[in-house]
Amino acid sequence: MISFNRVTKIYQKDWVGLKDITFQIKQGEFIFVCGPTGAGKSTLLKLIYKDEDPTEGIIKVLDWNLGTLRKNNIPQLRRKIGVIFQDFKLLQDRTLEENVAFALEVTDIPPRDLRKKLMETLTYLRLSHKRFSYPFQLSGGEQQKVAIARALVRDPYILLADEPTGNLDAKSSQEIMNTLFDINYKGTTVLMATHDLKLVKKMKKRMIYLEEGKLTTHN
Amino acid sequence: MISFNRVTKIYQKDWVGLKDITFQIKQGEFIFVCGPTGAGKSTLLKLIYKDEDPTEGIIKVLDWNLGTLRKNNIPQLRRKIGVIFQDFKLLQDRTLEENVAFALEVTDIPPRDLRKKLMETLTYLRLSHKRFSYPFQLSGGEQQKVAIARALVRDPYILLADEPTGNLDAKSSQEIMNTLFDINYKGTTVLMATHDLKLVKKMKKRMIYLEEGKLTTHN
Amino acid sequence: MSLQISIREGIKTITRNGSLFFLSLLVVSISLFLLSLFGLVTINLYYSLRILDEKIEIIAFLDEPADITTLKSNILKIHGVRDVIYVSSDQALKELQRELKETEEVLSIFEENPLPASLRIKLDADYRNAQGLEDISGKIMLLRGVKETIYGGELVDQLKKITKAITAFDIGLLLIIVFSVIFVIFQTIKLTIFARSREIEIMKLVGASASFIAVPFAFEGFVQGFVGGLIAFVLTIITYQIAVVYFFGELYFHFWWFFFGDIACGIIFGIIGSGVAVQRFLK
Amino acid sequence: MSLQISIREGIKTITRNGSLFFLSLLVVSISLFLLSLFGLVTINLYYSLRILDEKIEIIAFLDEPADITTLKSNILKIHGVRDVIYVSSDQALKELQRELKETEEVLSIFEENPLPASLRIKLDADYRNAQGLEDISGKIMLLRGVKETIYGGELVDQLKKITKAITAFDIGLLLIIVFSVIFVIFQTIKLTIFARSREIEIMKLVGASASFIAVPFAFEGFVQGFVGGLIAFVLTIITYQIAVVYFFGELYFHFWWFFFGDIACGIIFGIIGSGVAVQRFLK
Ligand SMILES: Nc1ncnc2c1ncn2[C@@H]1O[C@H](COP(=O)(O)OP(=O)(O)OP(=O)(O)O)[C@@H](O)[C@H]1O
Ligand SMILES: Nc1ncnc2c1ncn2[C@@H]1O[C@H](COP(=O)(O)OP(=O)(O)OP(=O)(O)O)[C@@H](O)[C@H]1O
Ligand SMILES: [Mg+2]
Ligand SMILES: [Mg+2]
Repeated sequence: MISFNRVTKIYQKDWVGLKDITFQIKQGEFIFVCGPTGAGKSTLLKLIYKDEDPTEGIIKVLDWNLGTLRKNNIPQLRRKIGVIFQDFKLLQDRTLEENVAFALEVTDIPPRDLRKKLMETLTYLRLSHKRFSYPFQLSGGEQQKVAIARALVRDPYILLADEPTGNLDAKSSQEIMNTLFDINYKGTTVLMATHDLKLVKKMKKRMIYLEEGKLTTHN
Repeated sequence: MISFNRVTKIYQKDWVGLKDITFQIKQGEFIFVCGPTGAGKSTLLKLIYKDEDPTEGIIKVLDWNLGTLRKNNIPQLRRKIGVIFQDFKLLQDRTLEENVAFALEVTDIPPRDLRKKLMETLTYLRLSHKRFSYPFQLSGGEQQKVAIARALVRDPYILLADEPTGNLDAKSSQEIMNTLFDINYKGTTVLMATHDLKLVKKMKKRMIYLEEGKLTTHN
Repeated sequence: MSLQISIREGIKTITRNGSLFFLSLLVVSISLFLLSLFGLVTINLYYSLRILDEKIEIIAFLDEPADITTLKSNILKIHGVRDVIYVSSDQALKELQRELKETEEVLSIFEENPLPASLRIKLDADYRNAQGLEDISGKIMLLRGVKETIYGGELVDQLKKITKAITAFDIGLLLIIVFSVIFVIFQTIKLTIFARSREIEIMKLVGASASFIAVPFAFEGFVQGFVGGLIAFVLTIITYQIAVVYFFGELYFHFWWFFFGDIACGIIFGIIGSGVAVQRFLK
Repeated sequence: MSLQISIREGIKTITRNGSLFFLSLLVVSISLFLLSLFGLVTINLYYSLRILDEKIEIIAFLDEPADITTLKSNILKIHGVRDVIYVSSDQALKELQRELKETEEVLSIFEENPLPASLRIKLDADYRNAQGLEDISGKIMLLRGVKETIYGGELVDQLKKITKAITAFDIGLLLIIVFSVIFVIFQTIKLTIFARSREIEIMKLVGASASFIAVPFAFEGFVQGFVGGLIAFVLTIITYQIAVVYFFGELYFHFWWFFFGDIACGIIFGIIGSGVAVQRFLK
């Protein structure tokens, strides 16, 4: 489903983002991407949704080879992937509801299904009461939940969650983790970047551990 | 040093941010502001640096009554306060170094002292190697560290830290916590908003616990 | 993506960034107004010059008893003559009286009408120059019944030169204004889209296709152009009215041409402008 | 805040948002160019009309033996007369020859110079109208040695009317263009600052005073105005040269006026524009 083959990412000024990374992920897996600050976790996820291109190596996602994927087809790739961005990336001039709906509108879903799915997701994440608020009117945790809702609402094939609980309290975090496991149980491949090693150990899932761009543990 | 007297903050559409909050903080104290997502932690901090005005009640910070503080004097208040914003609020078109230096430039510090203080802080937080990077070239954790550096560089009278370790790994978090205790030890009043109750319990410091805008525990 | 969604998104794009839309709408309106105003000036200049040009004629004074019908048909046979008008000596007097209205009494001192009958000979455009006038006038002089001819001569060529210079200069100015206006409109639209580049970036990351992003912006450009053109048209009409009432008494103005011209320019510039600008962020 | 820091910050503000700066710089340049160009047109129109106006004069033909000195001084005593120039019959012939250069032979057919000597009487501006001409001409006719006077009469008033209308219309147009240009420049600067409103917000939160934020923007406005004015000036010169070479042969143009005018307008609009725009975000 996702495969990295000797992938290296060098940023400007010879800064190494990722170095010689190789791994495979099968459909339906749940994988933690761990490592300290600046290890390359976000970089790894960005390569999967082709926000960045690798300097070397081959990346395959779903049925696409990202190196040869035409620019016009990138939206198709991204529609199959749900991303919870580390910095949320909410559209500032849209309400909570519009932000989540946007992820559905870019697909060709019929309007009625759109509303149903939207309501379902907002209710599930307990965001309905804030649905007409703009991002700047939301607390940090609420914004993070919107980012999560936007990624989940599309029932993606692959879910990339970059530090999805950094701004949430213990209870909400637990709920989100349960949600992720739930969606994974229903068949979605989940990659979750986190620095919360305690959580990872507790969960007993496969983990990719990065340190300064290099893959050190991979079980 | 900081006193809230029956402070209420109502946002648009009658949304209660804070309700009838009263407390005092003396110089040199270290206080945790806790509570679940949307409890009003950030709102409380915003009131202190006058980003928001209370709907009711009186807030006094340092020698100022914020209700009667003239608009022209707000910068003076803010220069005495260091804020680590929950969403970092870095200037996107400036390098890491420029972002941190900016906090010093707005004060009337002589250029030489400025450079010295700047270098000291960047080295201390281990950011020097990235000092010419722009925010978008930094990882989430690195950005958070820049936000921290910007708040610390001025040796503020009051430090408001809003979720300062949300994007940091355990080791970095510990370092930052030590830094905060350190600066507090040197005389700075520190308010830290967090949802990490475990951490708070471990530290045995005074805590303000908010729930749905109301102060529930305050020891 | 359905048209319905695009239009809804387009309307939202406008309302969301109201002040941005408003700012650039005003710039578009003012720019189009300048363009339209200069169009008005140019058209009127063109018409005035054409009227002037058409006034170039040869006047042939006639001997007292003349066979006007034969003379007319003979003159009409000359190559380059477009029309011949007979002005009797009475008519000539009346015309003079009309022109000099206020000094009517002056004429009453004449006991007898001193003006001879004449033929006014209108020429084809190609012959309205010194050479043409001279040639044709020479031919007319040879005809029986013609006492004398008068025409502008050198002066006509002088006039032609000035006319050409003014026209060329006006067209030059018009070109400069057209380019400036297009340029300003494009840059302004670019600026408004620039201000939303972060939003566009996010949309791309969420999987929006290029057209899904571009169409609402194009719609915004369309509305901006349409409304801007309308405002420009209204301003032009106001200026036209003021100019007519206070300065010229009469001006050439074609309501529908200007109406559709302004709006068409607005729409075309608006759509192309936002299309080009948004393209930059879609690469 | 020291001047040094402001200027450094100002320069950084420009380089950081290079494309934003560049976009609005071009708009400012083009707008100022239009303004300057129209200033050029207006000045030349004004000068042409003034020259036309100064050509209004009375010509007095003299009797053969006339006491020119006395006549001149008598005429100069008349209220409204500014200057009297004597044109001998020889001079008159030479002038005619110069004017008719190409048809020189025509004159050689005269055996004797048929032109009489004359005085050209220049009038004060107030008397350059039908009434003034008539009055003064009447007084001159009474003097000994004057055979006849000729002057424009009614035509002069006609000309005056047209002149006034054109001038008024031109000033109207100029006003419209001035307002449009100021408006466009202000809106454009507003847009560029709008695009950075988030940055301004953050600066305020970090404790920057209003002036600390505003001064670099004002500096940016200053540079934009200065460079924009310079570009506008260069474009104006180019247009001027083209107009001179291809159309008019000669045009009134004052290098330094336009140079300083363009730059001064640019700087003033730039500083005020950014000052006003940034103010909005500092409240
Ligand atoms: N666009 C970029 N240009 C240059 N360097 C970059 C860029 N993006 C990331 N980097 C660098 O690459 C390294 C890896 O960044 P990445 O964002 O992948 O870290 P991360 O593991 O997600 O860290 P965190 O836990 O702090 O989010 C960092 O040192 C960062 O500074
Ligand atoms: N500008 C605003 N307009 C309207 N409502 C707002 C605004 N800012 C905050 N709120 C609401 O006020 C409540 C408190 O927000 P606040 O940011 O203080 O929460 P918080 O305790 O910091 O939460 P978190 O841990 O998620 O950051 C939230 O429900 C939020 O939606
Ligand atoms: Mg990251
Ligand atoms: Mg908060």
